[in-house]
Amino acid sequence: MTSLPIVKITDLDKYFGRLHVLKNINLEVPERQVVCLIGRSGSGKSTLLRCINFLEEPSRGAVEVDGIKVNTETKGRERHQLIHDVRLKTGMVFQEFNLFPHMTVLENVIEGPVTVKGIDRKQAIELAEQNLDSVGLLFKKDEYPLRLSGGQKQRVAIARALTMQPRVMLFDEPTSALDPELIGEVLNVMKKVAYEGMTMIVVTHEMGFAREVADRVIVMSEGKLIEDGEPEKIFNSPQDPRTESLLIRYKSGGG
Amino acid sequence: MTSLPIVKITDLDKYFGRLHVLKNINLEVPERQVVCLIGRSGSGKSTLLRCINFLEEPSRGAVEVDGIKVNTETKGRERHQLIHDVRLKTGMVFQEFNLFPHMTVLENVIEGPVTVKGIDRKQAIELAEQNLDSVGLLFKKDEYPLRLSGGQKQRVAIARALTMQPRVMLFDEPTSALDPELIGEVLNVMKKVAYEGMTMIVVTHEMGFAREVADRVIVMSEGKLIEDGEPEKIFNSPQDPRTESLLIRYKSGGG
Amino acid sequence: GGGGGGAAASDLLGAIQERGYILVSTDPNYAPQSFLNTDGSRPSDTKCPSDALTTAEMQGFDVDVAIAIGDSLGVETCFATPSWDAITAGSWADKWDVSVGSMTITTTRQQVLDFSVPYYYTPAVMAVAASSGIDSLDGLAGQSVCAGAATTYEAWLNNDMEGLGLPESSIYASVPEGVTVVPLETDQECAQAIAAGRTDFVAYVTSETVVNANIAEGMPVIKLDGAVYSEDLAAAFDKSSTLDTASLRAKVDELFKAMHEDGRLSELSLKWFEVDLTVAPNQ
Amino acid sequence: MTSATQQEASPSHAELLYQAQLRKERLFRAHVGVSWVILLLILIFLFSGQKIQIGQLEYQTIQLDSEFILKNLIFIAGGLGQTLLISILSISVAVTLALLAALGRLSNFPPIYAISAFYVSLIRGTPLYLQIFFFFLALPQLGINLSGVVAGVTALGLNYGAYMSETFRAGLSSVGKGQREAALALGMTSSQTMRRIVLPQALRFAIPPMGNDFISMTKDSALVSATGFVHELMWRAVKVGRAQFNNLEALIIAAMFYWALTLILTYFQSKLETRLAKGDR
Amino acid sequence: MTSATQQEASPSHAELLYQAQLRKERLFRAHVGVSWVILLLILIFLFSGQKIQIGQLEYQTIQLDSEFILKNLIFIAGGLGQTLLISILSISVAVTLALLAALGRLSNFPPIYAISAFYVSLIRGTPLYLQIFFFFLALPQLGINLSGVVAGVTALGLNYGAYMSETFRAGLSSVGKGQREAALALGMTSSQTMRRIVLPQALRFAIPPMGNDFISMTKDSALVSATGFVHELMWRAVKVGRAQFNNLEALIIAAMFYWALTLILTYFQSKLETRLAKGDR
Ligand SMILES: Nc1ncnc2c1ncn2[C@@H]1O[C@H](COP(=O)(O)OP(=O)(O)OP(=O)(O)O)[C@@H](O)[C@H]1O
Ligand SMILES: Nc1ncnc2c1ncn2[C@@H]1O[C@H](COP(=O)(O)OP(=O)(O)OP(=O)(O)O)[C@@H](O)[C@H]1O
Ligand SMILES: [Mg+2]
Ligand SMILES: [Mg+2]
Repeated sequence: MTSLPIVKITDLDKYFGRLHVLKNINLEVPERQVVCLIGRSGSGKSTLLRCINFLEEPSRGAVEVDGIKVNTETKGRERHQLIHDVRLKTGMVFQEFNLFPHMTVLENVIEGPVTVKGIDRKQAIELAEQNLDSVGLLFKKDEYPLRLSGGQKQRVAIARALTMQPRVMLFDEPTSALDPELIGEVLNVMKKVAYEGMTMIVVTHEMGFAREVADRVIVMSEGKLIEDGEPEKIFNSPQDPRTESLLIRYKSGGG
Repeated sequence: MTSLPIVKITDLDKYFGRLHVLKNINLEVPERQVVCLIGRSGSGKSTLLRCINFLEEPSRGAVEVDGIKVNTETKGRERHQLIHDVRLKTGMVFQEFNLFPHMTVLENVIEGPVTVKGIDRKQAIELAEQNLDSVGLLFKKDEYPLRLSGGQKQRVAIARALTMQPRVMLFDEPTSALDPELIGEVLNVMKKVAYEGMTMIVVTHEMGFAREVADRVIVMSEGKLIEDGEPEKIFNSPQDPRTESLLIRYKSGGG
Repeated sequence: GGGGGGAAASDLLGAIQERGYILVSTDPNYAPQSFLNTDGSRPSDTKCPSDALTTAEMQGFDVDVAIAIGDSLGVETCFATPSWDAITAGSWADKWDVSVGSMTITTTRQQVLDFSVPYYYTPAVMAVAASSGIDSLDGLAGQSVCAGAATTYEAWLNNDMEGLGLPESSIYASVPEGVTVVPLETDQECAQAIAAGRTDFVAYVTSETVVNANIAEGMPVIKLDGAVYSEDLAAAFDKSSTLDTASLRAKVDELFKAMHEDGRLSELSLKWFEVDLTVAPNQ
Repeated sequence: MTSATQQEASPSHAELLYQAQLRKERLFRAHVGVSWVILLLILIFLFSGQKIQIGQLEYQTIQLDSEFILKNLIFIAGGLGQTLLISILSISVAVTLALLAALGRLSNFPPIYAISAFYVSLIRGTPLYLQIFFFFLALPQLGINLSGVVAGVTALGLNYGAYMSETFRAGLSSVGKGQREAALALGMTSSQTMRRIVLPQALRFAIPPMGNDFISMTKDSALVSATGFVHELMWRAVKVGRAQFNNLEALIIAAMFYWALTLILTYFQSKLETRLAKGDR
Repeated sequence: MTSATQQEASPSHAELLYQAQLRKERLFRAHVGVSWVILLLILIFLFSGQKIQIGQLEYQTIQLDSEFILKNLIFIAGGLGQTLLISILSISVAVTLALLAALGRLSNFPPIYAISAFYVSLIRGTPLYLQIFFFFLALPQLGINLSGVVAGVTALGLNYGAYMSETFRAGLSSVGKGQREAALALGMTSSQTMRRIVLPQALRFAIPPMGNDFISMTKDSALVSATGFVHELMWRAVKVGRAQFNNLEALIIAAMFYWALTLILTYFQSKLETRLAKGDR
């Protein structure tokens, strides 16, 4: 690993009630790396991702994003502020898009810059239009999300996250709620983002994408990182029998 | 075509406002046939399917299911009654599952037999349990839909439709809201239903399923049926250039 | 519900005698004229409709007068308690037979109601907050004065002689200059507002009996000497009744005259008011 | 397959079908309009004092004193301003309190939660009349002497605030978790998330019950006149009605103004509903 | 990667964290309970008649006449039955009408649609007081002579029905199209779909505003006593309060009963909410 880690997770544990969902996770992601996170349903992929921007509170351990470190000892106002800073450094794209239905596409995209960063509205619109253009949806800017196809919604969600100019993008199965036909357009946008040098952590079932774009694939199982390496290595010579069975499933399951 | 047509669509047109969505459709499906309907987004696949059980009112033309014929001339009470009869002959599985969230899995499945057919509750439960068992979800019968995975939801939806003992099953992209990992389980259930001799019309992007299970593939484009034939024929030597480009898309898009 | 109806007779008196009870409306907002007897319970052998009150559940001067009416007709007396508005508006739809509720005879009310002869007379007086230091009507010039909304007291304060509807001879004083009128729901609220320490107004006008009761209750008010006017209070009948009320009115008039004469009314007045209010003031 | 006997429908056919559809919608609206007019006429007839004969039976409809109505219309209308003023003031107080109470119910700081819940329970639990009475006649005993209007508006605002907070609570719970998370992930503070994302969506479901509250507030504002210094619509109607023994006529005059207010409010409500539903249909 | 310095947490550690979580929840509930008690004590203190001295200022809290309260408690309580009876009758009428009106608004038969809309508009547009007055004293002019209770219940039911129908309408529109379609596809008639699928889900959103209506109905039932033959809680309180110059005490007695009713209704409401939310969380 060549450059400084931009995301660093240390000794992270997460419980839901009695359920131990993440078990002593340690992970460093250097800048500009594209990491794909794979694993069975329920293995804790989403929870790990959501711990990075504190949509879930880790039960124990530290998360550091671009030098901002939050651990179990950080409390009160300071914690609040640091979590806010971490969220500014990270952009997230959800499986269910979560566009704001009461705002047009453009309003969705400028909402963050204007409300959170206090950027001038005009400037925000410029920035937003650039990003909408780069996901190929500038012509839909005045539509309401309801009128978009799933693929279009997801591309807007990506543009919305990008317009906040985050250091790291987190994707949680961004294509799995889409018709296969529409998956391609979203993956293409993600590729573009990756090639422009964004650090990305992507939970995905898209093996083609992982193979082609990822610098690194991490396999999760029952709350632990069981395998970690270059895509070719993981796909061609998995070390763990669980990885093997996972890959077989993907091959038979997908269309 | 060897046996009597169980679904027969004649000169069907459908408009949404000024938009001509289905253009003079003629189609016969014989009993026990499994038909896959493919086509680009917006080509009218869902609308055609929904015209068969009158979730959409055809603007013109006739639909006949198992001898019950409804056309533009059928009006008033008679039409009402006939549509009801048609719906009893057809079972539908939606992309978004549409399970009833306020009922448990078992309640979802017996709702139709008990409320619509007036079957004795005990008998309905027996029937429901058989069908839940055959989709592998008997152990979830007392859960609420919210607690199920997408694949499980869809299998319950299939069990719900089957428990009404329809003559024809209509599937509208039953796997496209699912994680690839979960698609397999639903396709397996659908295969099982097909092999038991059910007449099925399936809108799907799952080419593997079409190839393996379908007796016939129909390609739609801009509201018309542009190609119709055995899967091998359609996939290997498509006649229409639009079919060709559609198949290329599927190959590149899917995982 | 309701009273009348039932009988096929077209005469109210006949109907009352046939059904065996008379249904009297009264407003139990005022002690000692008419208020609830919270200790009384409904007798088991009563003829009163289930939603009407019986003589055991009500008490007061008006109540005793009403009972006397029932007794003289040889029927049981029962009470309905509609809002004062519903009584004074007329058009009772035969839901009760007569009002015995210290109603002042006014010319406007006479448009919709028929009145008996008066059964007693009360002077209207001005009560002032003890803390105000005011001791005469003139001292109230430019002040705010309270009265029950839509009462004769409010009409007098507003110099609305038509609304007041009393003969010149019963009016003894005119309103002080520049008075602001504050109408509250009932005159009871006027007294209570002063007792609660509100300073929106310094005085209120109402009947002497009410002021006496207020003072007896220990409210910090004093009564100004001299009545401002006098009211003739009578029983009332609905002009729009579908049954003929003439014979009942005649009976009630006859009874009141007899009770004035034989001192029964004076006795009741002394019992409830501790003064005799049954003599017309200008007599 | 039966052979396709018919070519694709000509564009004019599509147009015809579309026009037929539009015609149908226009017809529906027209029929509804006509039905309304008929209902209104029936209502007016009911109060016309007309005699009608059905077979043997003779009916007399309700007779109103039109002279009284004409004479007092203007006087009663004079209360409209006060009614509006009190309603607007009270509803502003109510909406503010309702919002605070609804948010308080989401708080995880126990005293805030308890105060919100206590407020809603106590105020919904006791009659508005007592509350007005309390502010007007009991608070002075504590040395707090509010004027009639202030006491009335405070009581009305507190009262409606408690009821409305329940409506808000239902609205807030109708907004999915994903919306909050998306906003937080963008770096919004919880108050920004509430203000910009959750509330506007919660309003969608809260609008019809809130419309109810606004509309009934216009009528409950009459209770404030019990404090003696407010002469709004109802007070004036009752006053002239009592004085001239035309309660029904007077109330009907007031009712006409209230109805007009309601129609205006309903109009804005449905505008707002459509607007908030924009992203929804 | 930093080397894993720590082995997987021991099971007892998971248990500890879980217990801590549970403790936190229990603590929250306890704190809320304590806060409630404190607020209640403050309320009681406010009416205790105690003198308090803060620096120079001397305050006297509100003094209640406890003798009056004891003497009249039972009498006022005697109105509870009537209050309950009228509330229950009226709410039944209201819910029925509300449902019909809300469904009418979905009808595509113009007269039905128009009647529903007209009903809601007219009734919401005019004061409840007029409506009761109308049913009791004006209808007899048309030969329809209703008893006090019947007139009152009819008016109250009509009135609340109109308001509630708006709440239902909002609830109905919150149920997705997919639910209706799934039911129709199963062969359900539209009335079965409504009854079995749409209504139960619509109720989820309608429950809190409906709770509001139930609760305020218990108080508005007092208006029926204006007709003269109904002696419920509020009527009794006002009459003994006025006659004996203890309005505040009398109203507070009534308020305590209303509050108790409200607490009971709220309890059932939250039970119902939890039940209807079963499939939802
Ligand atoms: N809010 C929650 N409360 C309780 N348990 C939860 C919660 N969220 C997730 N879990 C549980 O935590 C475990 C990990 O869930 P997570 O969503 O992280 O898995 P995942 O790997 O993302 O799975 P999938 O591929 O299905 O999205 C699962 O067992 C899940 O049931
Ligand atoms: N309710 C509606 N109102 C107006 N237009 C509609 C409606 N439903 C569908 N359409 C339009 O009809 C056309 C056909 O839609 P349909 O849903 O049948 O396509 P589809 O082949 O199922 O597409 P997809 O693969 O995206 O589901 C599209 O142009 C769509 O926009
Ligand atoms: Mg996940
Ligand atoms: Mg479709």
